[in-house]
Amino acid sequence: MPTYLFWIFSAMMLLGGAAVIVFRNPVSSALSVVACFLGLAGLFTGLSAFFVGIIQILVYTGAVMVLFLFIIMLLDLKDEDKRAPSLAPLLAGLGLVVAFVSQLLCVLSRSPDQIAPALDPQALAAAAGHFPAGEKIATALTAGRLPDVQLIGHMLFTGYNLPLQILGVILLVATVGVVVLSKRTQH
Amino acid sequence: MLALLVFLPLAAFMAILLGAPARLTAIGVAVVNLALGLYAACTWRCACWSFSQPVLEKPALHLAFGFPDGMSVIMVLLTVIVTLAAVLSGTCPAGREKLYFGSSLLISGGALGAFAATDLFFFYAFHELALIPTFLMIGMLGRGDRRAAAWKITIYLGLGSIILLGGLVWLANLTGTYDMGKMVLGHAHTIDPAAQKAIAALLLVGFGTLASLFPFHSWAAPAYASAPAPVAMLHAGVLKKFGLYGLLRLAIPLVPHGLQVWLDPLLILLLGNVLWVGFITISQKRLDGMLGNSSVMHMGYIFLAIAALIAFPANPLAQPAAIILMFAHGVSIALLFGLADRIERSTGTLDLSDMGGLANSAPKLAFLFGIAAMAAIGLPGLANFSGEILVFLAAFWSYNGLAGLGPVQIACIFSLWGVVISAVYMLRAYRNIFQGPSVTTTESAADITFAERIPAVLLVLALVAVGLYPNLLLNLLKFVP
Amino acid sequence: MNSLPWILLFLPFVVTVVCQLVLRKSALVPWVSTASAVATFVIACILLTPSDLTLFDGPNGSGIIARYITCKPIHWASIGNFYLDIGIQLDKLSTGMMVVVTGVGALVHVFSLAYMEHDDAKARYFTGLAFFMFSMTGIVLASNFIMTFIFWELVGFSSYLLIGHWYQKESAADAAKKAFLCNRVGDFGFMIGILMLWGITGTLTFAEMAVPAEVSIGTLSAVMLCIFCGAVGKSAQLPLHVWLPDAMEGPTPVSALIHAATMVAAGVYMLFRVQLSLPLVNFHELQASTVIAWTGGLTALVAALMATQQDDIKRVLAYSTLSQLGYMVMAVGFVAGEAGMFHLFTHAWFKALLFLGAGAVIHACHHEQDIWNMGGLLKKMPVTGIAFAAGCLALIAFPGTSGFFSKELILDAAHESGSPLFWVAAFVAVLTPFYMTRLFVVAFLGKHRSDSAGHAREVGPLMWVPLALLAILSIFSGYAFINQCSPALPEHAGEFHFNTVAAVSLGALVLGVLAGWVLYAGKDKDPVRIPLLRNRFYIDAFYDKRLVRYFQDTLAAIVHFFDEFLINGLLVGGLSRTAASAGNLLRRVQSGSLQGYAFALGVGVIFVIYFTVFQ
Amino acid sequence: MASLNDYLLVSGLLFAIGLAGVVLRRNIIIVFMCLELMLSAANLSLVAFSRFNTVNGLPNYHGQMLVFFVITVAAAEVAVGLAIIVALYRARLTIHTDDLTSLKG
Repeated sequence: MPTYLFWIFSAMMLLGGAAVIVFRNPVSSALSVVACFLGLAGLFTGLSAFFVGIIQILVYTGAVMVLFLFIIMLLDLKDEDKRAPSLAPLLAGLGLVVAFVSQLLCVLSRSPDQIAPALDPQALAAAAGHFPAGEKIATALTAGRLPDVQLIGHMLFTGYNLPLQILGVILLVATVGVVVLSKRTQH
Repeated sequence: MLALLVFLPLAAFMAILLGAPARLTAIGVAVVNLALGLYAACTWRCACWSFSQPVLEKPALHLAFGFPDGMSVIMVLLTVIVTLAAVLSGTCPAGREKLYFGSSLLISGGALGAFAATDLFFFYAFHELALIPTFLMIGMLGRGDRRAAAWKITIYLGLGSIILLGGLVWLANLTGTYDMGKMVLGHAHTIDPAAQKAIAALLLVGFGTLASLFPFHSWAAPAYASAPAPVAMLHAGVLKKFGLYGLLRLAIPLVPHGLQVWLDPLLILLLGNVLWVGFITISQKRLDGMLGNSSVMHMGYIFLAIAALIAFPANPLAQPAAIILMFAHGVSIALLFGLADRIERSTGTLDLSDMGGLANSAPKLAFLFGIAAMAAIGLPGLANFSGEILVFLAAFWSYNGLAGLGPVQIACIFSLWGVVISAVYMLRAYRNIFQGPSVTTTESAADITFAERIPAVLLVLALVAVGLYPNLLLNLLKFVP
Repeated sequence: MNSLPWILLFLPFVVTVVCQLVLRKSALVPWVSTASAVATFVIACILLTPSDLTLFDGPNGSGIIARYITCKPIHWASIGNFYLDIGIQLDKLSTGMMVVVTGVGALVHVFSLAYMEHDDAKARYFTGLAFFMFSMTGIVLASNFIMTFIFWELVGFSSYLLIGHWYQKESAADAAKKAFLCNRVGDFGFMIGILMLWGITGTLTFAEMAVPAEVSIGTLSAVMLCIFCGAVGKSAQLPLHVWLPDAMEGPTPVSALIHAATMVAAGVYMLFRVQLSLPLVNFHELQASTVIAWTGGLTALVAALMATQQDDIKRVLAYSTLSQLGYMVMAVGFVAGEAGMFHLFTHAWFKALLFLGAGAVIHACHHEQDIWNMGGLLKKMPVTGIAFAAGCLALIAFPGTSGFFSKELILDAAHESGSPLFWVAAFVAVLTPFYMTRLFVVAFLGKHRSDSAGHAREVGPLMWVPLALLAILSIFSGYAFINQCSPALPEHAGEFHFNTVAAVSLGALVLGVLAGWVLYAGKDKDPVRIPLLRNRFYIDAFYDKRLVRYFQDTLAAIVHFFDEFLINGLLVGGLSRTAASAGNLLRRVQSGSLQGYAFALGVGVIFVIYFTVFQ
Repeated sequence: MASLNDYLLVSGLLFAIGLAGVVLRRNIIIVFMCLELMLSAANLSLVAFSRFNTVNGLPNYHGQMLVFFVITVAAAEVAVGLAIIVALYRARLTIHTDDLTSLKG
């Protein structure tokens, strides 16, 4: 991905994030989050993580943020009324962020930088040997394409079977929990 | 058999929680336990009175019960007698039967377990088990300032237990075993003096707090004053003896030299119990507060016996004296608390100045309370006297008239004044409640009914039997397996 | 025959138990109790001449208890080789005392049958009497100190029961309590004495006591004083005498039995028993003896002074009892216990007579007790009056009566010791006839001064027969033959020699009677009023107001305050307050504010990063 | 082509923004959104590492596995969290954290 695209997506993401906390209206904040996540999905794509980028958009921007908006509508939230902004928490929060960012910069300035290894057709074709020949993955790799979705599926259903099952149970429990929680109590 | 004795109340507790009829179950189990206890007193040398079940391999914990000597038998006997009396007396607030009777059984089961356990861990754990329902009952069903009383007893006993735990863990570490029998047999003289001194201090403070040794006593009176009758009976009568039992069972055989270091402070503290708390008892305006303090005061005599045993290890009188007095005090204070509860139900008050002439309307109650009060005063023919006289004799065991009086004898002389003090407050209470002309609270007070008399008579019988013939208990102490 | 002493001891106990648990309020109780008292009297008389019992020679002791038998004891409590026994020691002292106890007891029982006839709670009364008989028998027969102490406490308890018989009356209830507490105070010292003596002699059994030579005189003196404390309580000597006059709140026969003839004499009996059992060369050397003698003498004096100004017939007699007990204690202090016991013996009969006579009078006058409301009773109640007069004569030591012989011996002992106490005793001998003359003249002679006295009639035979019997004994029990029953007999008992002492005592008698007659004959109200004596030297008031209220109650209040403040407030409260304030501080951290927690979390993260990455 | 540190910097900044939002905002829904931002920032780091540390010439898919799980769990968490917020709002009629201090000791 060209560097300028990286910076564009990054800027979109960071500005979206900043907008979340700046806007007073929750709906605006939610839409800012959507913008932020779109930028993030761009960054994912730039990192050749196409599947993750897609589900970032589908799940987060599509499902989660719609859920947020739905709840905001449901609760019929208005603009946050202007409370007297207390200075101390503001300063403390900002101080925290500044401390964190300075630590981050410090760490990054010390750690050796790294350039992304190439994912050109030759390298991919070389990797095809690790997969059963004739199957989709090997074929695609030999052809010089990155079969991102197939690789993730392969990994998920070979190395992460049990966690996947558990994840299913977690989702089920969450579903039941949400139903129970949102049921009005009778009294 | 012994496991049955201990687990029956606990099983009954579970059954009550699961919906068994609370009062009937509790009474039934208490009766069975009383029978078992009496049977145990006759036959405890047979093998059926021991039980051992390994629980953990490392450290080697056994859920083990047994009667290593007559002392446990007597304490178990005390527990079963008081338990039956406790579940029979007192009235349960409507709708709280499960809590009320279940807790009583749990306390009883815990006390039985603690007195019969031969494994250090369960010795401690069962006592703690019995404390939980005590707190609950005081906090939930008590009267007066029950919250504060429950908090106070919880914090005090919790703190005492933790200090005690420190001492016990130290002991277990030094001896390398949790089996109390092995501990005493194998390590009676192997603990080095410095460690003995520290352990003795921990045990004295820990067990002392549990047995309301001055100045760790101020939990007792408010707790007993606000506790429901069965809890006051069971705790003051039985559970409090655990501290003394522990001192006799563990501290004296294992850290005798350490205890000797603390002899003089102990003597001063027990005089605090007898005299200081005695004066406090005199100044009480209410019967429940008076009884609560008097139970603290009488602990002083038992500590005197323990001090006599510490000072003269060869003293044959001290241990039996302490045990008889523990039994006697347990029964008599339970009787007093049970009857005090009955008085409150008759008159609606426990304030001494609000009553008078109750004997006119309730002569049977007056008779029973009179016996209980006289027992507490130490009238011969009732069990407390048997214990007290032995305690005093034990304290003078080493005196021969050639040397002057030793510290134990001087403490004994001072604590003899306690006999006067207890007569003062008991007679004052009896005078104010029962004698003189009737007043509004007592005019139409109902006398104690036949059913209500049963627990009182049971306790009176125990008092009279031991009072008339203390050898009944002393003979149990003769056998050394 | 060996079981006879046990029957003597346990018959009243069985009767008590049966009465209390089986008969309850049945009309049989008085009769069962009386029958048991009479039966014990018979047994006591049989035991007096134990011809078919082997008398062992005692290892120690002189004369009186040189020959004794002990019954095989019951081990009441046994620990190893240590036994606390219930045993019986039969010797001249105990058998003689038993005759007094059971004799007076039986007569009082009979008298009570009539006196308490209309009482609602007479079952309780007679049960109490039976229990008292049991306890008193126990003291007398005791073979060891613990047994003495056990029954010592039990008589105190039965006395408590009987004084408080009419517990509905505030004064009776208070008097019972006071009696018990005074006795308890005495027992405090008594117990110390027993314990120390046990330590010194190594035994509790009277017959086996031996004092090691190394024990210092001072220690022994202290022991004797401690034991004497018990006698001070039970025999109501100064300063614990206050309970006895108040004990007159009990029914009058009880006063006769317990608070005149037997129980209060137990202190003297016990002291004498100890003196005999301890093989000490010379009790004169002990300072304790002097203290005992002076206590007795002063009690005799103070009580006699107080008796001169009492209006209640029973109180006069009560103070007179105190005074006579003082005589006996003084005799023991002069190591003339035989004289003391002899006086105890004669005094028991005539004081029981006086009290029962007073009881008959009170009964006849519808519970009128003030002598100034009586008068002229001799004509209305001739038998009672004459019997009472006989008792008076014995008490004032009229020559020829039993009291004369026994009192003379005590005065002899006092004279021999050369102590100034002799003159104190002589002065008491003036006071005694004075107040008794006052009592008799005011109550029995002259005209009746109230309706209740005017309607008085002679009492029935159940009452006057015991009076008559006692009157005979009062006059003649000093003479040989009857005086053989006395627990202890001095050498010249029943004989009369004219010497200084006799002259002094006769002079005192004449002086006292004359003074009494002149002052009180024909008077309608008391011509002499001495508030100090009337108010009993303010001793009771001092105890009540100062000692009990200020000292004890204030002390109790102070201690209570300190307990609340120091232990509850500072120690415990301080701990709990420290914990609470620490908790309060920490509570601020728990602000409940979400952002606060998040901020704290963030700070924590910053620190974690700092320490993991930058260190 | 951006380097690893660039990605990490961006990810860190996003995290910081999220943190600032959590600490500063009082609307609990916004706080919740900011939490999602922070999760996403972590995801970005994970994917970046996955891409920059190749295995056999391919990106390290273990890292993306983690991202996959995070996203899924986050979805469940959002569902439950929002349900709790709704319940909370019903009970207290506010979602302003200053008013929700029942846990104050």
